[in-house]
Amino acid sequence: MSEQYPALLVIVPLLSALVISVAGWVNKRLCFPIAVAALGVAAWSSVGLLFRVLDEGVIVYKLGGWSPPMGIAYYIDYLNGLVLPVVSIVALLNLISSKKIVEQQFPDKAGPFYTLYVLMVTGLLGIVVTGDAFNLYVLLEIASLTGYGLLAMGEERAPLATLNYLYMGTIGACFYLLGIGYLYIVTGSLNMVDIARLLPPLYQSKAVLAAFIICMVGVWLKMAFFPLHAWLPNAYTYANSASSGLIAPLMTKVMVYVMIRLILTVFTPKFVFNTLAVHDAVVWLAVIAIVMGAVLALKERNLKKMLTYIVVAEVGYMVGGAWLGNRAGLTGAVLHIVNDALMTLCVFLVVGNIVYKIKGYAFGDLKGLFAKMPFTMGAFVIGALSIIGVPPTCGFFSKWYLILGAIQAHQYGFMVALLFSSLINVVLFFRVFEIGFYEPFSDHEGHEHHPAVMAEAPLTMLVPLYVVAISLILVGLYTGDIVNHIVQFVIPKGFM
Amino acid sequence: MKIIGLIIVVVTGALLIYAAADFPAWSDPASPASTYLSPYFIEKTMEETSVPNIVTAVLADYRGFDTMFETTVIFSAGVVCFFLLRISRREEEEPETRYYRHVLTGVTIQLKEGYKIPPSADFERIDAVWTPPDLIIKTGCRILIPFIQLFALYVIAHGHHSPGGGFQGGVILGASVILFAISHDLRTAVRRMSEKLIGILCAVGVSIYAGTGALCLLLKQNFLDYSALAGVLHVDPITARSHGILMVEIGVGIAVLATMIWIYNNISSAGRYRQGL
Amino acid sequence: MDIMDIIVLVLLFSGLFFLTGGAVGILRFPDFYSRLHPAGKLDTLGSLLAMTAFALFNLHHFSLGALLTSLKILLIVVFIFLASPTATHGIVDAGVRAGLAPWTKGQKRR
Amino acid sequence: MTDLISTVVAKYNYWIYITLMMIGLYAMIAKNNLVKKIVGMNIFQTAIILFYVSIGVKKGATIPILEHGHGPDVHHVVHAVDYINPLPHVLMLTAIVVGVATLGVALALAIRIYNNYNTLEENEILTQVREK
Repeated sequence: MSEQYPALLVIVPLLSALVISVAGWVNKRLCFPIAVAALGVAAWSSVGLLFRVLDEGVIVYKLGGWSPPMGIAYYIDYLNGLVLPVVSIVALLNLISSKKIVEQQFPDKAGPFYTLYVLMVTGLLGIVVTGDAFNLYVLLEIASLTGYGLLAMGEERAPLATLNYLYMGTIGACFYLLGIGYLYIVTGSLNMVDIARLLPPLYQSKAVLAAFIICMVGVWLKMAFFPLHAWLPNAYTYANSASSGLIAPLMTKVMVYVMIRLILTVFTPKFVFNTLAVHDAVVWLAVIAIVMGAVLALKERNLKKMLTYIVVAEVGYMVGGAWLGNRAGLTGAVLHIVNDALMTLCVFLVVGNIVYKIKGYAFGDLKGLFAKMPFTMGAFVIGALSIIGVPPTCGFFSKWYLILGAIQAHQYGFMVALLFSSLINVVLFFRVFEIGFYEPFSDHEGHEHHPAVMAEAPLTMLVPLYVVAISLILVGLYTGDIVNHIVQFVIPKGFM
Repeated sequence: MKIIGLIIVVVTGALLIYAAADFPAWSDPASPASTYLSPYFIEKTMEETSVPNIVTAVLADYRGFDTMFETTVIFSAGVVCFFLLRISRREEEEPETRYYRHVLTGVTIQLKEGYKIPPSADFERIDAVWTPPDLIIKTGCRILIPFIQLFALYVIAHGHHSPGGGFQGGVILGASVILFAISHDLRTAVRRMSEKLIGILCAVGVSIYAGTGALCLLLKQNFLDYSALAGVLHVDPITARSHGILMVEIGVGIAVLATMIWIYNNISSAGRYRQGL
Repeated sequence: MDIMDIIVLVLLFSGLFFLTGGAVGILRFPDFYSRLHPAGKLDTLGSLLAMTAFALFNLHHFSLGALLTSLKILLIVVFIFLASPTATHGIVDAGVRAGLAPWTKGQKRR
Repeated sequence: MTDLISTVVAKYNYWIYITLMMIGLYAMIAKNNLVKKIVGMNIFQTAIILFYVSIGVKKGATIPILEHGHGPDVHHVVHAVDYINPLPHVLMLTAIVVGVATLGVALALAIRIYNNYNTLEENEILTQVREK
């Protein structure tokens, strides 16, 4: 059975989504267990795949039995072998936590919600696993469309924010499609490995250059890289916490993965770093992204929105790391995909718990929260320390590699930006801690200060939160193993 | 905003025009796109899948995996529209005055809140703003709809030999039902084809596609490798591919049919399932 | 130039004449209802004539296949004859139900 | 000069798609009405479809449906030059479907917004948001 893991990984969630949608009409209580089982199978097969990749190297799975480039094939190498378990496990943990939120916020629509949730995870897993450039576009659209649906279900402003996201997302996806079209017109192929094989004689072609620029702009739009980030904060802030807990950790990270995949596999580092040689400019863009993300986060008086700006800054870390063009930088970027997915999940789960209990996430609502929800806030501290980059949490190690890469590439601006944003993160999170710890709890209505009563979130929300929080430390402790056994094989030969 | 837009447009347009300099000329038979993969498809399709319509064969077999997700895209659009717009039954069924019409006499009855008439053939529930459907439109559509549906089934079934297939046929089929909803009213259309039925049909359509693929998986071949169905269908592997394509096209047709109606119902009534926005 | 060609040309050009008239009418008439008038009538007649011309032209080299094709074209004619006026009527009906008042002399163009 | 003109004429499909695409992009960025933006988005997507379909065209070739007789004995020799490239058509079928799906979702969102604010003009909505 294990040779069918690549298919199962995507097919089981897809079929389960269909079953969930039928179950939504028959018996709503069945939806949640089916969703958990589906994502459980997906997580199981993704971990199985990772171990197979570690044993055997690159796995090729031919869909429909047609060999590439005629048909579509899956390629699982070290890069997506690492990203796949992260996507499926993050989605599974957030799913478990979302049960109570769905029951509280839209109990009637549990069926369509879980259908869309599982479909979105299908799309994300498919994006990561596929080896066909056009197939990636189709899956990207599945992930985006379901994402729009999930994000629009929230506060009053959510539909408008999501419509703006839809405009931007559609432009991004269309640009990607157009870039693939340009590659198709000059090579005649759609398979990533095949395109990379056919490209070298065409490196000087204007069409390939344009294809690269268009693809990159499209992907940057989707991942909210700084000047193109305008849709992200509102869309994530006003959504319900079950959806933002899925989309905030995964969507941007998966798009960073797509960017790295395009650089490494499709256009090859030789073209990107030697022929094109614009990486310095992109790193400077990343510097601006990090600084602006941090500064804009500083301005916010609202926990969830502050976190969304931190997401924008983190995207800058990863883009910058990938474009440094050396071994340490790329290692840092790949490692940061894993770490940032977990860190963002951790803090967004905390926000979900807070919203579930307090029904608000402005700074004013956080007063006395350490007394009221000690366990939630405990996990928040771990997540915050990881985002700041305090050892032994995992955030420290990826930042370490990024800084190392910056120094090797003589990109001191990037290094300074990383340190600056760490400092800003310290300010941001300690401000939250201060409000939560020292200011007494007060009701929305009355001003009378009464001793806070402990009112912790239910266990189904706390358990996933603690799994993530502990994994933050574990991933940090085992960073060396991850780098030695997986990440170092991601980096192509000839990289500095 | 207008100036920023203009600048972006000019820059992007300049980039695209710059890139077009290296493109092959229009309809150039020697362009890479026409010489790399397409000769293989054109020359081998008949031998390998026994489907004369190459587009259908590439769509549902060589790149069948894309098409499965394409169907899923439609399905998810339907679910999203339902998820966002449908007003939940609890909010909708709050005490309101109900209107019924006695079909034979055309008398309208107004019932105070809480009362209802059990479903019967004599009475139909109507909206407060109900007006009788126009006779000309009703008759015109009644004549046309059967032919439209017949044509749609032809398009689905003849996808192998002529332009057509599941998507096109499904859309025409869906359009015929939407035409019915326009010519009468939404309540009548929903009574003929209930929301639950549509919702389940959407999922069933996509499941036929994915299920065919999964069946191949169970028969010890790769996902969507229809030649695995040869043993089940008692034909040779190449004909099995042709039959497999027909199966998935039917699945696509059902999914598209149901989703089109679902999206129309939700959008045209803003999720209230009554007439008008 | 035999008699068939002349009939085809006459039909085609009269069809085009009516279609052009319809297009001018849509642009020139003052309001919603009156604009639908040329759209419904002239376009239907114009496409009927043009389609009939196609069907006849197709019969030039007479064979069973050509006859079938011509019959298919005539089926399209029947379809347009049914659908186009019904659709126009439906649009007008929707306008009346939505409460749009018709244009009267002396008012501004809408 | 004649060189330039012949290049321009030989690649006219690209100029058309670029123009259409830029019209769509401009509408998406600069228009104030949300539905006009959606219309712009559709033009944008259609331009890309036009681009892909125009790649598939081959001079002197016909649609990619093979002529075939009935029965197993009839075999025609198929030459690749006689039929146009089928792949862009397949890809664009997918892109059209994606476009329709996106349009549906966008309209659903626009209806939600209209229900909330009673207008579709973006600046009016933003004023309402600020007032709250």
